[in-house]
Amino acid sequence: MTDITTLHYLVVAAALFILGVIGVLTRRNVVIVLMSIELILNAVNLNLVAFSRMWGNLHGQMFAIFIVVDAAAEAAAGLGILIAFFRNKETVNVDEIDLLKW
Amino acid sequence: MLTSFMSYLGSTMTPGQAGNQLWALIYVLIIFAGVSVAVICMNWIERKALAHFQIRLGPMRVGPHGLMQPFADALKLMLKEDIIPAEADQFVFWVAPLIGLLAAFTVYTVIPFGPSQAVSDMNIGILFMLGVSSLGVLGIVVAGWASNSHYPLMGALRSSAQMVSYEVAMGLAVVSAVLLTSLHGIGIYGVTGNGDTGTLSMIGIVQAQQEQHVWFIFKFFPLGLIAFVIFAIAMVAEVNRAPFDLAEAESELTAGFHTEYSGLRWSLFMLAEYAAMIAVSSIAVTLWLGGWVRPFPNLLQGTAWDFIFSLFPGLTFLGLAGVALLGTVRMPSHSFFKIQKIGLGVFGMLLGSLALLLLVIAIAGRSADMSLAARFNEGIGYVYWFVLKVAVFMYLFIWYRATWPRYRFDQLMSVGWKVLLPISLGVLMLTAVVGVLVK
Amino acid sequence: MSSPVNDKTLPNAVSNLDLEAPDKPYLDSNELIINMGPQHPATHGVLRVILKLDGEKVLGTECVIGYLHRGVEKIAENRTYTMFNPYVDRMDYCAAVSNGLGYCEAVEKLMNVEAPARAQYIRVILTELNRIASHQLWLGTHALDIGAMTPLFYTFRDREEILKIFEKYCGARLTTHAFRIGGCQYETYAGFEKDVTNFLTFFAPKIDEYETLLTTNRIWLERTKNVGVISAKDAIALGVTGPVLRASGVKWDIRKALPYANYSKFDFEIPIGTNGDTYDRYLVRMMEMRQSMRIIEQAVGGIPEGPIMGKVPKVIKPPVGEIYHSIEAPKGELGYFIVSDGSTQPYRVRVRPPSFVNLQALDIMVRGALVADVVAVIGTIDIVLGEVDR
Amino acid sequence: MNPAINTAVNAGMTPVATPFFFYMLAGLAVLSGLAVITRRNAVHSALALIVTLLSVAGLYLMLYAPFVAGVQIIVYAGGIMVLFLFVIMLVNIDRTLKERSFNHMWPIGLVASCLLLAMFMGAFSKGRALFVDRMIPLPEGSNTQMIADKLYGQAGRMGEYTFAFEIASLLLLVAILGAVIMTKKKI
Repeated sequence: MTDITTLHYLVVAAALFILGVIGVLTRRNVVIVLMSIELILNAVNLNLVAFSRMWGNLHGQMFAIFIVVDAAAEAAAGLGILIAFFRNKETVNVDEIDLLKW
Repeated sequence: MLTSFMSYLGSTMTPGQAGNQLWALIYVLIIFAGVSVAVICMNWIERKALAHFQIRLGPMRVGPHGLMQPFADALKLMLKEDIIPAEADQFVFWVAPLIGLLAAFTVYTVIPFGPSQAVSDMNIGILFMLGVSSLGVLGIVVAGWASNSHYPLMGALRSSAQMVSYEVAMGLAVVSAVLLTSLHGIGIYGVTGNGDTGTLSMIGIVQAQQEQHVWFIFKFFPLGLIAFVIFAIAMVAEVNRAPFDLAEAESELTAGFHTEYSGLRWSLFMLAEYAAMIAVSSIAVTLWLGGWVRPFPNLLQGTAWDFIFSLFPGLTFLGLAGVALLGTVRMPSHSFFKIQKIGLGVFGMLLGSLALLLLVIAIAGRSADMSLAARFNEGIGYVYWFVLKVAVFMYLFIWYRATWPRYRFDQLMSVGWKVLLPISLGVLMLTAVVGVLVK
Repeated sequence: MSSPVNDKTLPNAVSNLDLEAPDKPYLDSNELIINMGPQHPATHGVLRVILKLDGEKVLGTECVIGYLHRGVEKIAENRTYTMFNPYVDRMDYCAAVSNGLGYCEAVEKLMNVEAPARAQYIRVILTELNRIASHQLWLGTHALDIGAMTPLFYTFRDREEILKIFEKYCGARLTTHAFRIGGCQYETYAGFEKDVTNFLTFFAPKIDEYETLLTTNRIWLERTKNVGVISAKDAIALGVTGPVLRASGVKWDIRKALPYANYSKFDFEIPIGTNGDTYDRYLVRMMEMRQSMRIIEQAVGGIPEGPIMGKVPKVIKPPVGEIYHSIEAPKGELGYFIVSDGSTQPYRVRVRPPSFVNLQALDIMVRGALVADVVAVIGTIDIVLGEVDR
Repeated sequence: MNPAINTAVNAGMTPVATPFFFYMLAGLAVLSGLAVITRRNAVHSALALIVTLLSVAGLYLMLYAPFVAGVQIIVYAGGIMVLFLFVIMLVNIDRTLKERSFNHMWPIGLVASCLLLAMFMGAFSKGRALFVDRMIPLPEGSNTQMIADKLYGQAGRMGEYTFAFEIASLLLLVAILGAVIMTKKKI
């Protein structure tokens, strides 16, 4: 086997990113959509950490940490919205979140 | 392979640091076996001690004084039918106990039983421990959900809410201990070392205590003590033990998250619970009670004191052997007790010979040179003091269980959020302020 | 809150739950319906409580009883008065002596005979001992429900001493059948008084021991204070009696109010609570144990000489008529309504069991509380399913 | 950063079987990522996501970023995923289990994603020169300390990211308040 280069990590990250995008675009369940967003964020993080290693400085890792913080905030707020929504409409399907379409 | 086996023998680093996979594997196996034995012992001791708290005898039938009871139980649990409810989520139901078990055992890779008696010394040791031990709750949550039944589901929800609320206070208490490591830079990593960097490494934390000549529990009295108490409370909640055993409250939720489990799978939950208990106690010991450091390392210095303290392991086992042999003598002289008497005698003899071995090592290794015996002796000392401190916590777990009623869910939350969290925040700030002032 | 559990097959009984509809659909508008029991560690037997939960909050309860129904009242119609006597022990098996006392006194009242003074004294001693035993059993199991394991074993250790006295007196420990219509089954054994006095000196420090474990225990206080509160008005309206009523501040004790079996001769107090919460009920029962000890102390010192059986015919045939007689059992008012048609068998026996009536208060006590409070309240009501179902 | 120091620090840590672990972790991450978006049952998705997160944490460790790995485990796997599981159990999934799990637009979404993937792959193959084929070893042993320097600064000076750190804490505060207000039944 060859050595693992930055590109290897980038490919993995790209795959995760695409999976996340597919999840966001196609799934109906909001919870899974939120989880797909986590996938996307993770892909970004992986890229950042790989670049951090490539350039030999810590900025990538710092960004990764901030993105984790952001993901925590996003999950809390997103799930809060989801619960508030579920309480009113009794559904977790994205398709049925269409009040603004009137 | 032999070379890698031999090359480590003279090393003063952990196998992980030395990059020696063979010895890392050996340590992992030793720790796995050791923890399993500890869980077995804990099982017996808990039943016996709890029984004596409650004026009962506890297990008495299987082996002398029920010594073989844990093995009998294990055998029974293994032979029991493994029931998976028809409506349960088969795969998740199957995998849930393993999550808890894996989380509980993974933690042990960074627990320092001595300066080199750990699988690896991670730079993020304490972070890793907290993170991985908090994964254990996933097993509980998922088990409760997969059982497809109301009581387990409620147990799972309780457990997750409980974990989330206690993790915060626990983390802040840990941070205030980590803060203390930065006071006199220990500089073992030396890279950024301008003297005021702390460390997250478990070994580094103990070394910081060694270097500052104080266990962190007594540092900035009473700040260290308060942080320790917060951690000691939060860790009980973290491992779901009484009085925080809401997730498996048997009088409310029958058995909580493991209501539907039986046989081997149930015993895996128990194994994980006890392993997690030992793991969190190890964190407490490492952070506040000086880890492997023997008591009064600075007050009672010198080779003579070293020698005296190195006798402790042997003397402990000698004491245990004495108790066992006393039990043999006190056993009624009826033919019914003959086998039990012989068994207890043999057990006592085993303990006694172990004690003699330890004493011989202690005497042989008293010289300060780096002979194998001396190094061995040193290692035994480290592990002994570490295990002894952990054992105190294990006893406390039993004591709590015998003494206190169970908290109610909302009270548990209010204790976590309204009492422990503000106090731990305050302690953290005060520790920082005092630390800056001292500097 | 939901689970993959199929909620469609609800028990029929739930439809009777009269729950105020939430003003709007909540997150957990699909409430969780939980069957607590009949096989559950904290329902003291085979009580089945259907809980309607919003998360952990109790929206309503419904008790389903009858799993231990043995038709005691119907059996009575096919047994002679004497033959039925042992059956009453099987109702509240934790306080068998009290049950027997109530039944015997009711029949005696119907027949217009009275037990001799010596028998009365023995009855009082045994009944009060049994009250202590019943309260001990309550305390142990109640504490266990709340999660304190240890008191159970302490109370059972001390209850054993009482059961030993029973065993020595009548040969049985639990279902004693100690009394007969018109007096007592047996004369006291030699050393009975000494045993009882010994028990009193033995037991006095033990109550303190229980109290050290619980009374000021922080978690115990948190778990019991303001839990399962029932006001005096509600308690009276629901017909609640016994310690549950007294903890709400109503000074109603049949031993004082409608004295029977010589109780008027003894000096004792009725402990009452103020808040009507679980903690007050706990305190009231603890104080009652002490008061029972006081009664026993007075009684055992003054057992008069004389016969133990009154003048009752060999075949008991009460005159035509009906009678209601109630006593203060450990759990509350235990009443017997007996209709006699003049034959050797009662025409109808109706028992007013305290547990059954007190159980009605469960719903009012736990509404809005949490699941953990339900077990605490079931424990504090002190029910015995043998008595609830009969 | 002085490479000499780095090599000295990492001297004892010779990575073992790097390609093996990389392919294992990467495969695990991608496969479980696939499971996240395909499983009908949200709890299964969440479990798969946990596996992904843990494998990504392993990849971070391989990239000599132990602190990020630790944060990943403690915040993501320990915190966020418990929250996710909690919410999944809270909301009713009985109904969603029986319904379609993909929306009407799924072919379009799939095509768009494939296009995105193609774009990525194109960028990777064309821009090979852009990604320097090198790995500068960062000192693993003092990773945490160095990140702390960046976050908090040292010797009284503000760190590079101190301000961002404060902003992040504000963001978290806002998120907490938002979540509390959102989920409270009566305010």
